[in-house]
Formats: sequence, structure tokens, C-alpha cells
Amino acid sequence: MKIGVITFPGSLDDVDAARAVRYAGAEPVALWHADQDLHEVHAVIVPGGFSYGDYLRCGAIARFAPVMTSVLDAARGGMPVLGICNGFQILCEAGLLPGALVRNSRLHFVCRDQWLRVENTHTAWSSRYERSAELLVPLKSGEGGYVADRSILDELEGEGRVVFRYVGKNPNGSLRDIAGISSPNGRVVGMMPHPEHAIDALTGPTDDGLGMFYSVLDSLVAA
Amino acid sequence: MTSVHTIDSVQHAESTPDLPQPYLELGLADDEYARIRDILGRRPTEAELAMYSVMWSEHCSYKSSKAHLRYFGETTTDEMRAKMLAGIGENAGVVDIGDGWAVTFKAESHNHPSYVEPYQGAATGVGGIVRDIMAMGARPLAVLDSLRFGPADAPDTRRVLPGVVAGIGGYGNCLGLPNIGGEVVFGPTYVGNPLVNALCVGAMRAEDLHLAHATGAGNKVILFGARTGLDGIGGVSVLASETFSGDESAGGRKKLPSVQVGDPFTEKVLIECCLELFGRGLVVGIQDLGGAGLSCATSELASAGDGGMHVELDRVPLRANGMTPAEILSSESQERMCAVVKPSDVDDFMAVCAKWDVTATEIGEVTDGERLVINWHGETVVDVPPRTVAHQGPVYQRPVARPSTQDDLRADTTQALWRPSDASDLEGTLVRMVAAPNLASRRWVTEQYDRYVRGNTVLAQPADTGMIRIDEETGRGVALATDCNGRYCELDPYVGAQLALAESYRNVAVSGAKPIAVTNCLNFGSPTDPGVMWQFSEAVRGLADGCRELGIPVTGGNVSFYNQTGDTAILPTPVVGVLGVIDDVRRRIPIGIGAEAGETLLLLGDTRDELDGSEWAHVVHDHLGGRPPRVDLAREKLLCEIMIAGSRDGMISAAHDLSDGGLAQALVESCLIGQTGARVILDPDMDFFVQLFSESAGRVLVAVPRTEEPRFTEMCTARGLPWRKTGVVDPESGALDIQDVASFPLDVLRTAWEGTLPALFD
Amino acid sequence: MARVVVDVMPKPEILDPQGQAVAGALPRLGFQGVTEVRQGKHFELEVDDSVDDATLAKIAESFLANPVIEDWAVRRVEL
Amino acid sequence: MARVVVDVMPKPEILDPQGQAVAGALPRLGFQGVTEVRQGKHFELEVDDSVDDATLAKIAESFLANPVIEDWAVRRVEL
Ligand SMILES: Nc1ncnc2c1ncn2[C@@H]1O[C@H](COP(=O)(O)OP(=O)(O)O)[C@@H](O)[C@H]1O
Ligand SMILES: [Mg+2]
Repeated sequence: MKIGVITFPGSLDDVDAARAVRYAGAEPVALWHADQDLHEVHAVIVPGGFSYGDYLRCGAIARFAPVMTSVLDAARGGMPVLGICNGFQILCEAGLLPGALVRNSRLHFVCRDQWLRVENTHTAWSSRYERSAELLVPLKSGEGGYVADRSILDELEGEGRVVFRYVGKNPNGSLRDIAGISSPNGRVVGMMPHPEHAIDALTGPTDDGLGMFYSVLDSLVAA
Repeated sequence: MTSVHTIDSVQHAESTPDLPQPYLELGLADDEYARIRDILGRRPTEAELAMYSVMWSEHCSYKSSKAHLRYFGETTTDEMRAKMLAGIGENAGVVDIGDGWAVTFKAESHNHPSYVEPYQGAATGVGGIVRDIMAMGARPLAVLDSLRFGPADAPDTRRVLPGVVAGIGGYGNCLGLPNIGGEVVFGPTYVGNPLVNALCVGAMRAEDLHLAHATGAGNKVILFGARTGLDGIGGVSVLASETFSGDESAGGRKKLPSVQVGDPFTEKVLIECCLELFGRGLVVGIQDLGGAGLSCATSELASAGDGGMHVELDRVPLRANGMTPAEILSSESQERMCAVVKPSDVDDFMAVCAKWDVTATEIGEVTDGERLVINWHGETVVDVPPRTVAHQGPVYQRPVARPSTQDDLRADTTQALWRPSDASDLEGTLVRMVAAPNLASRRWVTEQYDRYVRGNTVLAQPADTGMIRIDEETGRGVALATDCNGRYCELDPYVGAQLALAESYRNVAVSGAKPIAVTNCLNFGSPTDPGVMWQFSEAVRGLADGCRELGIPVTGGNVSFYNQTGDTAILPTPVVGVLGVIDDVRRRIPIGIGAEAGETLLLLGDTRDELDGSEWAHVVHDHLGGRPPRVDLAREKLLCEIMIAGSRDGMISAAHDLSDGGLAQALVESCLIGQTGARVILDPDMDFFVQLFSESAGRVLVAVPRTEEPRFTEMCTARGLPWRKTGVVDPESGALDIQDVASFPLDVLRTAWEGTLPALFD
Repeated sequence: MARVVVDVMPKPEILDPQGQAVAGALPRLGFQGVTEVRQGKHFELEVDDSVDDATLAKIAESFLANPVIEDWAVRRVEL
Repeated sequence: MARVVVDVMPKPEILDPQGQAVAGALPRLGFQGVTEVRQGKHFELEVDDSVDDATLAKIAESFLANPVIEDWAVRRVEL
């Protein structure tokens, strides 16, 4: 299985996403922002970082990159896409997921090990987890507060599209403690915390994040 | 404005030998100016004057410190040099860590800019040190930051600290460099003069080492990265207001701020671009542009090479209108690099830059001659022997005198101060100390730094040392710690510097890594003060002698003078960074206890009544006087060998070195970080207060699985390292119980330890 | 050539932690009487005369602001 | 009650990476003709009538802007 990992200028956690793909037993394929070609990958990860510096607004420039046009098309065709941190911001800016991410309520960048609860195990990226399982995964972002209209929040809740929720003290002011959401068909997931940094207890708090990468392989094999 | 008569060319200088020049305003002394005239055989042009003045400044020429720094070289033995691939004098030291890997690391200060504009000052400090590492051909891998501020509750600290922390995080996080450690220290002498020292470590394959040399006549000089603007040319704007330019707008620039704004995104792209250039072998020599900008890069590249250099300055891409040659040469615009490239590689070089959207411009070439010649719209504005600019600046033997107050300071010991003795006083003191700004958790700071990015961070805050994996296949990695206790240095700069070295060395060793090299960032007051120069020379001697005794070389460093407010100098603060290597990071030893059931707590080393200069004396009595703790480097070495053996044979499950705050602090941190309680029994034959709060050096608290205890203690005994069984880990109790003192519930300790910084700075 | 100013502000119903932080700090610094603060972005663009108002609106709406969370206003200013 | 607007901009000689990023992106998004962009902050304050212009200037100068690297402008707007 081939999983594409996009590199924009300013992407940082692309190497980590590729490593996580490898740990899960799949082949990571580097995708370049300026290249429309998805190189026949079966799924795509939009990684963390500060694409183009994120000076204007996180993800505001990256969503216009040529590669994103192809990702949007592929996603509409059902390809699994995971946006992590900056990737989540980009997917929201691109309109693939609803809502937006705003400055943390305490204004500072926050890097900490964060407990998450799995709320939906029916997405392409979360099927390996038990419902209500709690994962310990790094969160590291300055603009991680999820906001959306109340009607959209209600819709997300009603359709079970809140995939992960923060447990304990809300770290960034996210509405309804939302840490990650999915598209209606569960193929596209965006989340602020970093599962790719929790694949080995040597370099992360746990290996709780690996399940996400196994999940997508399951979903690809099943498809 | 570029019309001929407005340019102070070499020709013009020759024809106007007596023209008065503002060299004093530029910081040059009369005799220095005379020497420049002597070297050139004429008066310097405006551009030459700008170059010499920045390159001969204290910051670039080390004119007050050079005479002392030589001692580092003189005390480095061949054996110490064996693993050193580049040393003092290069952009950063490089050491061979085995398996074909070379590691480079260096610290730099950005103290004054961080006081003026905390966010940008600190941010550009990180940017600058990262480019130093890139100039060695290495991929930057991690940063550390060593910080000093005024008292935690001072209004100035409230202004400066949050900005500095946000700047370091803002820049470093955006570069994708994990922050793996550092220090935050509060003290009264740093009000109005904070210290912001940033350290960067990078790695490369040993064969890829790129030194800053401009060799091979005909090779092209390429400037790449950001455009050049009016940043940081505060001093040189004096020139623009002087006679030659006759340009109104230039005259108005007199009060330019010398603050630079960083653009971390440009730097990130520059890093990736450089690495691709290195990887494809397109670079003959490379130099970063930091302090003194192009003046420094061109003169250093040329003087380190085998020829001269010719530069067409009007090709430099500019960000501001009407910049003069002097301004362009002195601009400290960030995020720029200068490379020497073979003519046949220029197209490929440019293509790589285009891929990364990095502006690159060929500005000149290496020549056969021995001169650095710089043209501006067809006229020569600089024609100098580059070595005279870069390496033959003035060297001063500043007066050195031990301050007359030093004896009184040393006589004023802590013996007369009230000490807690009964259980309830000890209990209260412990909780108070844990919450003291210098001992409280640094989490408020470190949470703003990304420690995970790139997935190789094995140890980071809270830890005695930061550790990163270099090689994913073999698990080879490096550890880095920085330390300095300015109070000890004030009491005795020689011993204080050795204590800083010992602590940094020990911090690396407790993780199981083997210390192999040293860098420093020497922060002192004004070199014109003989007392400060005494502190400086003592500290340098102490550090160098200490390194020789430990057998690890100083590979580089940085000097920052003039750290003072009015006449009051900061405490001498020679920050010492030690680099260690570990063959397999999976064997690292963490701080937190309780990973294995039934661990025994052992205290290694000797505890003496050493409270002069301690955190206790500072917090409880606001007292500084007496003698610093004794330093025993042979003991530190032994301790280090024991820790490495313990790590290799899996005998140690956790370890934490004892430093500020003594055993009490180490116990609290080991419990809180491990989220596990412990039961401790102090030595009934020794004063409890001394046992808990003395800061004797050469001590480590280790947690040993019960099954390993006999083997480990036998090893210590056999090798002559004193040890004492101090307690046991107690996962059930949820408390740190110190027999006959008190039982401290962990949540009480946590509230005390973690509450302080948020209460001050949120 | 014309100068165009675009102001982008968080929508009223969106939490504005930056503005709140400013409002909270002012009394501590000794400034009374500021009851509310909102913080947004201010852009100054130099544009060719060929760029019409519709284009400017599109730049603001599709790029400078995120309409999910922000309002925007464009105005041309005299130089 | 009055509404006061404070605009804070990077000084002309100071690098403005934010503005540069916007200016660089526009042509890629298909918008031509914008030759320069600078980005700053825009504050909207609700203030009591007791707050005079001198105080507002002080708030802007000492708190909202960093005069070392930024210029600022205060204006009252009609509600
Ligand atoms: N400015 C800083 N930047 C990054 N890490 C820091 C900073 N200050 C402290 N730390 C980290 O916080 C932890 C505790 O610091 P400290 O108590 O000074 O350690 P030690 O006494 O072992 O030198 C360490 O991991 C240290 O590296
Ligand atoms: Mg330590």
C-alpha cells in the first residue's frame, strides 16, 4: 500500500508522518506541493508544520497549492485523507472539512502530551480503536482551537463526526473539546494532535497513534 | 544617487587624504583608525571604514578576550584533539561521534537585542546560531536555550521573559527544530540585562564537512536567501548622514533601530535548500551572514581561502531604496548565506534555489590576487587585504585586577545564618524551596517549545540532558546540557566555571551518554573594568584546566561583554555546554522513578556542609557570600564511568543529578516526574538540613531495580565511589515520605512546584 | 497606482482571545475606561489601477479573510 | 462611549515577512497587479468618553505597538 505524504515549503512533520506509515508496514510516497501528480497513492496525509510560514492564517496559502487540487478531487472520490495539525487547518481552509482553527485561548503555543478519547471508530483512520478508548498523543500547536457555527457543531455531533475529543482540561479552547473530525463518509479526518509522534515510546509518550495508520491500511484492504 | 561624484571610491579616497571621517562614532579608537590607514597606505573609503569598524568590534574581533581564549588551545592535548574535526575559529566545532557521523554544536548570545525587542531579539538569536551550524554543512537537529532574567516578580522580567520565550518558540518551532533543553535562571543582576544564549546542534556524514573557504580562482560567489535591507546597521547609519552621499533620505536614517526582524519560514526553506545543495555536491565553501553581514562573509571567506575575491556589490538584491555600499556591507538582514561555487555548477546551484523559491545572485568570484576588491557601479569602493579585516584586528591586553571586595565577599559565609532544624521548619523550607522561581517547574516555558518534531527526541524537558537520535538504524545519538551558576562564579570565577563544567558534564553522564566535547557562551560585564577582566580570565582558566582534567576539548564558543546596567555588571555567567554520545539511545536513563516495581534509591557521592552561594541562601536569606562548593573533577569522571557502565548493563532505571536545591529538590523532581512516591531515610549521623539542601557537587540520585542493587553497589564500592542507600520507591503512597521530617503528598508538591511560573506570567 | 486598505476582524460571535488579553491587561497597566477590545489584521496593498473593486473584494474574501470566522472591509485611500 | 481604531504597522524599513508572504502568494492564486503588501494589526476599542486622546496615544504607543519596530495610528470613528 502506498500512502502519500505532502511536503509544502514549511512542512515539518512530513518525515514523521512518513516514518509512521513505514512503522505500520506501508510505503510512504513523498508528494511535492507544486506537483499535481499523486503518484498512484492509495491515501494521503497532509502533515503538520508551518506551510509557507503560516503568517497570514494557518493553511491559507497551502490550500491553493497545485497538489491540493488533486487531493480534493481524490478525496471526493473516496480516497482516505488525514490532515494532522497544519494539515487539519489546510483541509478546513480548503473546505474539505467544516469550521476553522483559531489561536489557542491562552495565546501561547502549547506542546504537551494530551489525552484523547476516541468517539468514532467507523472512520477510515480510527477503526482499530475501541470506542471510548483513551490515547496519549502529543499536541503541539499555537492555533488549535476548533470553531464552527453551532448548527455545524450540532450536525457534526449528530452524525457522529467528532472522531476525537480532548480529555481533561481543554488545552486550547476548542469548542466542545473537539480534537478531530471527519467528513460525512468518514474517509477524510482532520485532527490537531499528532498521532505520528506517538508510534514508539522511545520518541513519543506512547505508541497509541499507530492505530490510525493500521486503520487506514485495513480500510484500503477492505475496499 | 548612484552618480559618480556621490561615491567614496578608492580613487576619491586617494585624492582626499585629509577628509575627516567619523571613525569614533563607529567605535574605532584613534590608534585603530591609524592602523587602518597604515594597512591601506591611504585613508579608508566609507565602505572600507564600515567594514573595518564592524569587523574590529568587540563582538566580531574578540579583541579583549583573544589573549585569554588562547589558553583553550594551549591546554588542548593531542588526545583531546583526536576526535575534533574542526575547532575554535571555525563557525562551529565539529566532533567525530563514530559510525561515520560528525556532530557540530555551538552557542551564541543575543542578550542586548532581546532586551530591546524580546520577541525578535530572541528569535533572531535562534536564527543566527542555526545558520552557523548550516555553514558547517550539517543539518541542524535541535536547539537549546539558556536564559537569565531579573527577579521573577520584577516588572521588567514580566515584559522580557514572555517575549523571549515566545520568540525562541516562534522561530525554532517554525524551523522544525525540537527544543531539547536549556535553563531559566532569575537573579537581581540581570534586570535590564537579560541573557539569551541559544545553542544549536547539527549532524552530517563526516566526509561532508564544509569549511568556510573561498578556494579556486574563477569560482563564483553566490549570495542567497533573503534580500538585504537596512536591518541592524544602527552604527553605520552615521556614515550615511556624513558628507559623501549628499542624499537627503540617507541623512534621515541616522536613528535607525538596530533591531532585526526574523523570518523563520525563509530560514526553514534556506535550510532545506542548503541541504540539497550540499547533498548534490554543489558547494565548495559556505559562510552564513550574521553579525557584520557581508563584510564578515566576504572577508572571512576570502581570508580563509587561497586567493582573493572580487565582488560586484550593486548586484546584491536590496529591500530598501538608496542603500549605500557601506550600508549594504554592514546590513545584518537575517536569513542569508554566501556560497562559493564552481562555474560549472552554477546552473545546477541556481536550479536548486529556484526549486525552493530562494533568491540567489552571483555577486562575484574568487580571484588569483590577494585582495578583496568590491565594486559599486563600476567604481572600486573596497580594496583591502582580507586578512587584515577578518583576522588581524586589534588585540588588547586589558588591565586585570582582582576586586578589592573579593576577600570580604568570601569571608561573608552562610555560617551565621539561621538554619531550620526541627521537622516542621524543614518541612516548611522544603515546600518553599520547591516553589522558588529558580527551582520551580519550567513547564510554562518549555510547553511553548516543540520538542517532538522530526521524531528523534529521546530526552527533553524535564530531563537533566536533552538527547536526540542521530542514526535511526543503529540508535546512535547525542546528549546535550548547558549549565552555569553565576553565584558560584561571583564567589570564585575559577571554581565557578569548573562547577558549571562539572554540572553540565554530570547532566550528560546521568543519561548514560559519554561526554566528548564542550562549548561555551561567556557572558560578562565590561572588559574595561579590570575586575570584570579578572573574572573573565579566571573563568577561562578554570574552564580550560577543567576540560584538560576531564579530557574533553572546548571546540568553540562565544563571548558577550558589556552585560551591565550602569556600573553594575551581571554575575559572571560562563554558560558551559557539554555534548555527549551514546551508542544506542534505547539505553538512555530517564529522571522519573517508578518505571520498575521495587526500585532502591541510592545517593552517589559525598555530601558536605556547602551552602554558601546556594539556592537556599538566596531564597531564604537573600544572601550571597562565602566559598562555592568544592569541585573534584576526578570524582566527576568516576561518577560518569559508573553511570555509563550502569546504563550499558541495564543496572539503573532512573537517575537525577543533584544541583541547585540539593537532595530535597532532586527527590521532589524524581517523584513528580515519575509520578511515584518514595520513602527516604536520611543519615541519622548528619545534620538533616545539610543533607537536604547542601549543594555539594559530584552527586547523583539513582534508582536501581532491587535485583541489580548488589551488583551496582559492589561496582561502586570496588571503584571507590561513595554511595548510601537513601530509600525506596513507593508506588502506593502517593507521597514523598522523609522519615523524621515529614510526609509530603505528591499533589501538594506538584501544586508548589508547578504553580509558580504560571502565577507570575500568565 | 492606488493604496488599498483591507481590515479583517474576527466575527462578533467568535471568541477573540487576543482582544480579550489586551482588554484584560489595560487596567493592570493603569489604563481605565476601555470596555472592549477586538484585534484583527490590517493590510496595506499597493495596486495597479487595473485592479478593480470586484477583484479586491475577491482577494479579501477568498484569501485575506476566512469568512467562516472573519469579517472584512476594503477601502481605497488617497496617497 | 466611543469607538476607537488603532492600526499598528511594521515600520517601512523593517522586514515584514507576513506582508511578503501575502504578496508572494497573490500571483500564484491568479491575482495580478498587487505590487506590495504590508501586514499589521487592527484594534477596535470601545472606550468611555472620559478617555482622552492623549491617553489613547499612550495606550497605542506603550502597549499596542512596539515603537522600536512599529508605527501606529489612532482614530475615533462614529458609531
Ligand atoms: N529555557 C529553556 N529552554 C528549554 N528547556 C529548558 C529551559 N529551561 C529549563 N529547561 C529544561 O527544564 C528542565 C529542568 O531544568 P533545570 O532544573 O535547570 O535542569 P538541571 O538542573 O538538570 O540543569 C531541563 O530539562 C531543562 O533542559
Ligand atoms: Mg541536572
